[in-house]
Formats: sequence, structure tokens, C-alpha cells
Amino acid sequence: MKTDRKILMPYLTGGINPQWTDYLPALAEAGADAIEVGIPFSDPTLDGVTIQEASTVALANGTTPQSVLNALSETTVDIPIIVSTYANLAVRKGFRTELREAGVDGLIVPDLPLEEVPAIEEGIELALLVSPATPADRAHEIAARSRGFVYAVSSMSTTGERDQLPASAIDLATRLKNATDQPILVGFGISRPAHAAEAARVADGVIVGAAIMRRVLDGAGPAEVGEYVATMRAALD
Amino acid sequence: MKTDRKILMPYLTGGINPQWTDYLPALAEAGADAIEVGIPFSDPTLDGVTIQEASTVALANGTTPQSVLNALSETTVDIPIIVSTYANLAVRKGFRTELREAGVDGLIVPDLPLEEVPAIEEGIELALLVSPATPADRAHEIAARSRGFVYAVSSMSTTGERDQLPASAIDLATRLKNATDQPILVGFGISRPAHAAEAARVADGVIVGAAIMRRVLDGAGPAEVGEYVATMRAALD
Amino acid sequence: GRFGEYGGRWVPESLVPACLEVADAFEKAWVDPGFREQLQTMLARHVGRPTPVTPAERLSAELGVTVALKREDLTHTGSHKINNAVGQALLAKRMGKQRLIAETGAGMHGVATATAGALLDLPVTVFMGEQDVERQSHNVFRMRYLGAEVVPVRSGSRTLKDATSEAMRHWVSSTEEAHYCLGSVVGPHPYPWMVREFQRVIGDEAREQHVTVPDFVVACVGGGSNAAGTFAGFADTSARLVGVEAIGGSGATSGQAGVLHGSRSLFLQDEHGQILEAHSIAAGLDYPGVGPEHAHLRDLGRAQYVAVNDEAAVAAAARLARTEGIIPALESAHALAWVAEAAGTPDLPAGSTVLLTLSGRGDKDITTLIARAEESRA
Amino acid sequence: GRFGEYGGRWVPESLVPACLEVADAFEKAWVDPGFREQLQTMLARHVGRPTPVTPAERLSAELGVTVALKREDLTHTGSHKINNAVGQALLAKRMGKQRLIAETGAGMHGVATATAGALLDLPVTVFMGEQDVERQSHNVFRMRYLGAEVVPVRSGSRTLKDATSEAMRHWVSSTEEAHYCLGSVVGPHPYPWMVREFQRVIGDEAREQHVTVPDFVVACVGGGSNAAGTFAGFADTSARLVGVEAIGGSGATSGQAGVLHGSRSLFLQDEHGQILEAHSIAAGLDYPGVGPEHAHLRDLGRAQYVAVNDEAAVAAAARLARTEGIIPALESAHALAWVAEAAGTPDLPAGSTVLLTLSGRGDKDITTLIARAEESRA
Repeated sequence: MKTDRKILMPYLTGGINPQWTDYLPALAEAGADAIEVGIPFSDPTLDGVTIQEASTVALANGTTPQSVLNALSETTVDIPIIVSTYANLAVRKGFRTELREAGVDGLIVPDLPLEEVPAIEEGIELALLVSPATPADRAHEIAARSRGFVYAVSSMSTTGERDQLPASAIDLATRLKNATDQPILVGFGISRPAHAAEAARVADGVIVGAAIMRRVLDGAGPAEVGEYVATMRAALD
Repeated sequence: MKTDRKILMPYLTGGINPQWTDYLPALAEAGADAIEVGIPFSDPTLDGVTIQEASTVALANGTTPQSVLNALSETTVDIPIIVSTYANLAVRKGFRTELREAGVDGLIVPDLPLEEVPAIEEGIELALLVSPATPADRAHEIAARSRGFVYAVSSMSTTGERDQLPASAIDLATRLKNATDQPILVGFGISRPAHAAEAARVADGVIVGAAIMRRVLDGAGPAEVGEYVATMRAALD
Repeated sequence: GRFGEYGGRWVPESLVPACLEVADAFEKAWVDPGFREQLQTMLARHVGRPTPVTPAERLSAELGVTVALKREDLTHTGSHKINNAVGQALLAKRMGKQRLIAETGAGMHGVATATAGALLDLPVTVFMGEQDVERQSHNVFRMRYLGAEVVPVRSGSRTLKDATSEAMRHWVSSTEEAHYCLGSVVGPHPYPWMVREFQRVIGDEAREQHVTVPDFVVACVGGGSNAAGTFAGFADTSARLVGVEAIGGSGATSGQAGVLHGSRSLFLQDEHGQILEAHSIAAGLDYPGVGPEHAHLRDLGRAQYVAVNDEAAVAAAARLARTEGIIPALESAHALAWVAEAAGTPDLPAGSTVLLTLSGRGDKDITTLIARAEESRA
Repeated sequence: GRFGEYGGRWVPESLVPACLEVADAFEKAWVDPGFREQLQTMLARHVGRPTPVTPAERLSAELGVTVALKREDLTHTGSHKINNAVGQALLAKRMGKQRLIAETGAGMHGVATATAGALLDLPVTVFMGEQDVERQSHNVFRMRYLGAEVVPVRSGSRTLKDATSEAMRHWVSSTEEAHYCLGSVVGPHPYPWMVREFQRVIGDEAREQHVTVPDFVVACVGGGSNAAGTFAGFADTSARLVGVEAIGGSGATSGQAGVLHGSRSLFLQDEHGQILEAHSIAAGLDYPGVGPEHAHLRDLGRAQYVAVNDEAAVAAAARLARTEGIIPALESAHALAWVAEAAGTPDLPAGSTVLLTLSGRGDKDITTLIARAEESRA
């Protein structure tokens, strides 16, 4: 996923509405370098209200891991697709095969700490998360085991929009940049173009989730979401 | 109170209505040999629902021990008046004097057992109660301390009307007749002329309370109550 | 059966033999090691005795006096009433009785009797004032769930006083088969004595649990059974005994000598001798009189009786919850309220040690406390 | 932190340091005689330990098996949850934390944590599913009265599962100052181990109180803390261990291996791996999973897990009330229901001796029981 510009990875809950895959090309066109697609889980313990609601809506629509992956296998967007989901779904036997068959490029499991990495079948790039509370040596170790990029959690909180980028985001990105050569993507609470720009001054890019999903939940279509993502793109460039 | 006929002692709750003293001559004319006048007490623990209700009504009318005694002192009926009331009123200092000044001839205190007789000031004839549960020697002792007559409680129960005279009434009256020369009056549950006749075959007379008070509570005036008492008189003669 | 000029057996003649029978049975049972052991075993295994004494450290720090709580709230069914109910139920069984009668105010004695009845397979009939049936519905359901029959009493003030009268009326007609399990240190001999003896386990335990005798021993007083049981353990010590009444049910504080429910004692009454209705937020203190022993202890000066109002009790309950994590029965909250008011005054000098009997837990009062909290917010 | 293939620490990286901190603190405290004595003193003085073992004589006679009840219902606040809450609150204080977070289902753990917080002057925030807030309003008021903040959780099934998720979310943003006082043997390491250790006082006491080892040791299982604590005391004996689940929350009986709330264990889930909503009349059993140690004990065959339905539990509660004068929590009633069903069958042969942990009292369930009683009359 190395690019010569700052990386922008928007997030979308798979199955959020029947036309959800239509958002993917719109995101790519708006300047996304990769897309994080969430497979909704019944108990998203690290998500704030927005993505919780998105998960609930998607599940109520009848979304299953298979339906998301089937849809992804048919999409034609040519940027990497990273799937994120909770451990209970990610550790199921055959999950890696399903991801690969769907052409998925990587995996994020927010409730999978370093110690449990072996529980995930080999053969998929597993990106790990580091939090502001993670001690230096542990952060180092996580970065070494992470594949594709390192997910820097901006603050001690769940996912969700914020008014300001917490200082902890810059601290953590700086620490990680000094510790690894992997791309560092900052996520959690990146809600405004200014947050993205600020984070990217240190990090290699940002992940934008709740700010997008709130718009989608409020009825925004691919075009409108694309416009919003484009403002993020502009701020990063 | 010795008479040459069977004794009939009707009961009336003092203050049951503003004209309550009008019942007294009516009772006398109907053949009463004495009248038991109840001074209402707030907590009549030995009374069933009828006399409880009569007490509540009388107290709600503003009846006090003094108002009952004042009214009695003005009555002109020439048969004995026996006051009945509970111990809390009977043990009050000066109560005996008040009774005598009102021309009262005797006193009944249902919650005053033999052992507490000394608590009642001397100078008033205190009739004591014997119950079917009273052992023979104790009954003897009570009869010896009783003045005016001995009150034979017909059954193990509170005051109130009954369909039948309990067998215990006859047993007790028989026991008492054998134990004392005092007149034996049977009370509690004497509701019908037949009960009175049956009791008086052994005892010297009867006391009729709840059956009268139910009629009074239902609105019966002195004449109507008198008619009822006359049927009792007839049954006794 | 006498406590100075108080006590006695002021019952209808129909109840005299029954009272004598109970007195005789209790007298023999109480000196029978077999009975004592049976009771002791049941109190240990079923009731959860001994109950602890809890140092109320945060409350003590706030008040400047050292308060320890005798935790009757931790007994099975949640109040000291169970000590007496189990004792009398065992006695009834020994007497060959087939069922139990009880009166109840807050419902704790009713629940305790229903429990003892279930345990010993004795059917139970509980008389309860209609007003109490309404305000203590939680306990009404508990009694019925335990198999007891609850009879609402509609006479008089429809509270404890009237429930007691009705229980006595019922007993008159059932003395052969039924034992009247009276819940407090009131009534005719032997009840005030017997109930105190069944409750003295509170005071005896506390005495043993206390390394040194406390300066003050405090308990709430309705009829006064938890106080009598507590005081009994400290009668022969230098501890100052304080009984705390509800201001609207303060027989010992403002009552006059009289006769009710089988004994001569102190009762709230009007100038004519009619018994007044009590009024307290604590249903268990909503009684116009006090047990004869308390009247006597007051006359002797051995115990002191004081009264606090509803507001003070409600505030004291909230305070204990916040400082010690204990929601007390509103009855016990009266005792706490006096301690809070008196602490630091000559009545209860700073630095004193206080043993306070927490007679029961406040679960039964939750709806009352909710209503109060909402009122004070409005 | 592992129980065979179960357990672990499946939490977001943000919580890993906090979990490590708790594990480290507990590990040190648990071998520190000073901490153990402090805990022991508090359990004795405030909680009322030891709790008795009550021989259920009338019930035993009816069932043909000898049942004894370990009486956690007699603890302060009325359930075994207080053992763990006091332990963790003391630990939090030792760790220098300024407040407590808890999740609760039936409200007993919430009340216990609110109580421990009041006692140790630690503010408490309790997360509780909105549905449980409604059906356990009595406990909600108790918590608030004790000074705790109760946060209704509106996500998912609005019961214990969602309250736990929300508590974990809240903890993520407050690990510095707050200790998460988890109420059952679930969650990430060290919780399943730590909570079991704090609850093993149940089993250790019972073992000491029993002259001979019972043939069966039975307890209800939601997350499984009272069962884990009970089983711990009999792990090295020949007693057969039986955990009884609600049929609608039977993680151990019909769950599949999965990951939730920080540990790998058995959970009710659909074919896609979505966690199912549990359904039980007992709010405390209304959880789709089971602690990892129970999953392991099941695999080992050391413990057996069974499930009973609402009706059986309701009937068992009524039966205990009528025969022993004890109104059990609906959770514990499940354990009683299994004993009643199995007694005399090869699963629980006639003449067996049974130790059953009565995890709590049924006061909290009175409104549910009223509704059920009215339904069955209609």
C-alpha cells in the first residue's frame, strides 16, 4: 500500500444498505488509497455509537460475512480492500480462504491483541493496532508483527467522531515512525480535513470511519460521501 | 338485680346516635330487667364487627365517657344501669366517682381479668366474666369476686350474632350454677329468642348486645328495638 | 409479668388460660437445654447468627463519635423479627399447636412468622392493617409466597394497632389449636418477657463482640423488641441505653400510663383515654404504645427515650447508604438520626463510642424512599 | 489466563496495559497476607461471612435426596456478588484507582459494587441494559440510593451482554483512573481467574462446613461466578460438579467456541458467528456465554452442565419458599429446579447428598414472581 502520497483509507460497513458496493468506486474516485470494509458483528465492543448503529442496521438487513465477501468478490475497484471484523468472526475456520477468494488484501481485528495473533490463519495480511497506552517495547513488537501497515489508535477511546485530534495521536505516530518502517495509519476520531492534515504531518495516512458512516446513516449516497472524502484527500495532499 | 323472673339485660352503645337515651325507656318497657350501656373505646379488642362499628360511630359522633355519663345521670328509667367499657377507661382515676354520680349501678370491664381487679377503685359493683376456657377453681374464684352477677361468656369468640347457641354456653352456665349463688347471665351471641330461652333454662338470664346494635346501626328506632327485645322477653318468660 | 407498675395480663378471661399455657410452656422451655440447643441450631443454620458488628468508619469520622452497627439486617428475612418468630414457632410446635397467628406492621414480623411457619410446617395467618398492606406490598407478597394467609384489617387507623387487636380477637376463637406469635415486647404476660428473651441474643452477641462496653447503646423503639433485646445484653453495664421513637408514635416519650393489648404501659391517648393513632413513615414504629419494660426502664431512668421525625430518619437512611453502603430499614434510621443529631452535644459527647442496632434492611422501604426522593426533587 | 483452549486476553490493544496492570496487582495482592487479612476482615464485619449451610430438611424429605444450601442469600446486599465486589474494590484502592466501573444484569453485581464503592469512598458507574433497568427497578433504585450512577444501555438485546460491551467501551477511555469491576468469571485475563479466587470463599467455607464431601455440588451458571467459587472448594474431591444454566442462556450446554468480551469460551451464536441474544426469566442468567473455566471443566468432564426452563425455575422457587421459608433468587432457583427434576433418576440417585449454592435472595424477583403468579391464575 506504499504510495507516494499520504494514504487515505475510508471505512465502510459492509451491507449498510442494499447498494453498499456502489460506495466503493465513489471512494476510490474521491482519492482513497485503500478501503476498510467492516463485516458487521453483533457485539462491536470497540466501536462507538455510530459504527454500532451501522453494524446493527447492516445485520438487520440480513448481512452475513459471506454476503459481504460475495459482494466484494464482484467489485471492480482497483485499490486494496482491507476487511475489518471482530475476533469471533475472524478466528472461524476457513475465514482466510474466504477472504482470499473474495480478493481481500488485508485484515484488521480490533479485539485481537499481539498474543492471540497465532489464532488467525496464515495467508492474509493482518494489520495490528497500537494504542497510546501501549508501552514502547510492546509497540515495537506489534509493529514487527503487523502486515501492510500499523494501525495507530489516536486516543484512548472507541471509534467515533471528535471535535479535535487528540494530542496522543501525534505522540503515538511519532513514536511509531521512530520504531518501524511500516506505514503508520492513524485512525479513530479522524472527522475533519484538519484532523487528517494534522495527523499526516507525522503519520503516513489516516483511516476515516465514523464520520463517513454517520453521513451514510443520515442518507448520504456515494456521490455525497465521495465529496466528503475528497475534502479529506485535499487536506492530505 | 335478683328478680323472680329470668333476667333480660339488653346492651346499648352510649352515644350511638344523638337520641340514644331514648332507647333506654323503650328497652325497660319491652321487659328489660337492667341495661348494659357501653362507653365506646377506640380499641374494643373483645368485640366483633357490629359493636366495633357501633363504637366507631359513637366516637365519631363526639361521644366521650363524660357525655355518656352525663346523659345517664339525666335518664329516668328505673331499672339498673350497668356500664361496660375497656380497662384503659375503667382504671382512670375518679372513674368510680363519675359512675356513682351518674347513678350507675354496676360495671363490666371485658379486658380486666381476676388478677387486675384491685386496679378498679372500690365502690362500684364490678361484675366479672367467666369463659368456657376458665378452669373450675378459677371460675369459682371469679364468681366469688364478682358483684351483681356473673357474666358467663357463651363461647370462645368475640361479641357478635350467631346462628345457634353454642353448647359451651349451657355447659358453662351449668358449671357456674353449681359453683355460686350469684345470678348467672349468659352473654355473647344471644341473637334469637330461642337462644335466650335455651340459655335461661340453666342460667338466670341473658345479655343481648350485637343483635340489638345491628338493628340500631341499620336505623331501627326505640320502638322497633323495643319490639325485638319484647320477643326476647317473651321467650324468657 | 410485671415491670414495676407496668405489664400484667389485661386480657379477656377467654385468653387467660391460653396466656397461662404459653407462660408455662415458655418457662419450662427456656430452662430446657434441649430447647435452647434446638433454637440455637436453627438460629445458626437458618437465620445466619451470629450477625456481625460492623464499625461504621466513614460515618464515625463524619460525626465525631465511634459508631458500630449490630447487623440484624443480615439475618434471614432481613430483620431481627426472625429471632422471635423462630423461637415462638419452635415453642408452638412443642406445645402441640397446629398453626400460628401473627400481627404485623411493616410486614417484617409477618414475613418472619411466615418463614418460621414454612420451616416448621405450621400454617400461618397474618393480620395486617389495610394501610400497611398498601404501603408494604413487597412484604405482603413475600408472606403470601411463603404460604401465609394475609388478612387486611380495615378497622381504626388500619395500621399495626388495629392489626394487633384483630389478631387477639382471632386468637380468642382459636386458642386450642393456634399459637399467637406476637411480634414485639408488648401484650399480656408472658409476651413482653418472652419476646425480650428471644431477642436478647442481639444484645448478648453484641456484648461478646465488643471488646469494651460502649458508652451508648442505641436502638429504635416501636413496641421495642429490638431495643429490649439489645438493652438486655448491656443491662448490667455502665452503657447508657437510648431508645429512639418516631415522633408520631412516641409512646415512651410522650405517652401516658394506660392499658392496651394486654398490658399496662405508656400509650398516646387523648384526655378521655381514647388511644390515638400513631403516624410514622416507618410502619414498624407506627404504634401508639411501647412495651411495659420500656415504660419501667424510663421510670427507673435506666434507659432514656427520645423521638425523631420522618425527615431526620429519611436523611439518616440516605447518609448511611452513602457512607457505609448499607440501606437501613426506616425504623433503624430513626436510631441513626438521633445519633447524627446528638453527636457532639452533651447528649452524646464527641469521642463517645456507640453501639447501634440496625434492626433491619431497607429493601422494604425502597418505594417509600423513591417517593420521598421524588418529592424532595419536586 | 488460559483454561485449556479457553480464556486469554482478547481485548483491544488499548485495554491490554490495563489488564496487565490488574493482573499484576491481583497477583501480588493475592499472596500478600496483609491484603488477604484486610479482605477477610471486611467479609466478616461488613458482608457477614461465613454464611451458614442450611440443611433443607423438608425439601430433602420430599425429593428423597439430602439437600444442604450454602446461603449466599444471607450476605450483605443479598447475593454472592458482594464477595467479588469487595475484593476488587479493595484491589482498586490498592492500585490507586479513583473510581469503579461495573456492568450488571439482575442488578446484584451493580448493587454489590455500589456498596463496596460507598464503603471505600470510590464513585461507581454501573452499566445496565435498558430491559434490565425496567425489570429490576428495585435494584436500580438501590444502586442510585447508594450513590452510584446507573447508565441504561440501549444497544443490542438491552441486557447483560450489551451492558458488558458498554462497560468495556467506557473502560477504554478511563483506564488511568478507573478500575473495571467485572462481576463474573468472564472477560479477559485476569478476570476469570481473579473473580473465581474472590468467590472461592463460598466453596472453601462450604467444604469446611461439610463433615463429609457431598455426592453432588450444584450451582447455577450465568457467567458462572458462584458456580466457579463453589466448585473451587470441591475441585480435589470426588464430588460431582453440576452447573445449571437457563435454557435460553445455556452457553455451556449448547454454545460453541468463540470469542467475546475478552475471552475465548462457549457462546450461543448463529451459523455465521453472530452472538445470539439470551432469554431467561432470571436476568442474571440472561447471558449467551459462560466463563472460560466452565468451558474447560466441561471439556475435561470434571463438571457437568445442564439447562432448565423458566417454568421449572419458577416452580422450584415457590417450592423452596413453602418448604424451607426461603425465597431464592430466580437464578439459584434454576439449580433447585435441576435437583428437583433429577432427584431419583440415574442423574441424581435417591439417597444422594447435595450441596447447592443459593447464590442470592429472591427479593429482587418479587415483581416477576407476582406477574407469573397472576398469569398462572388467569
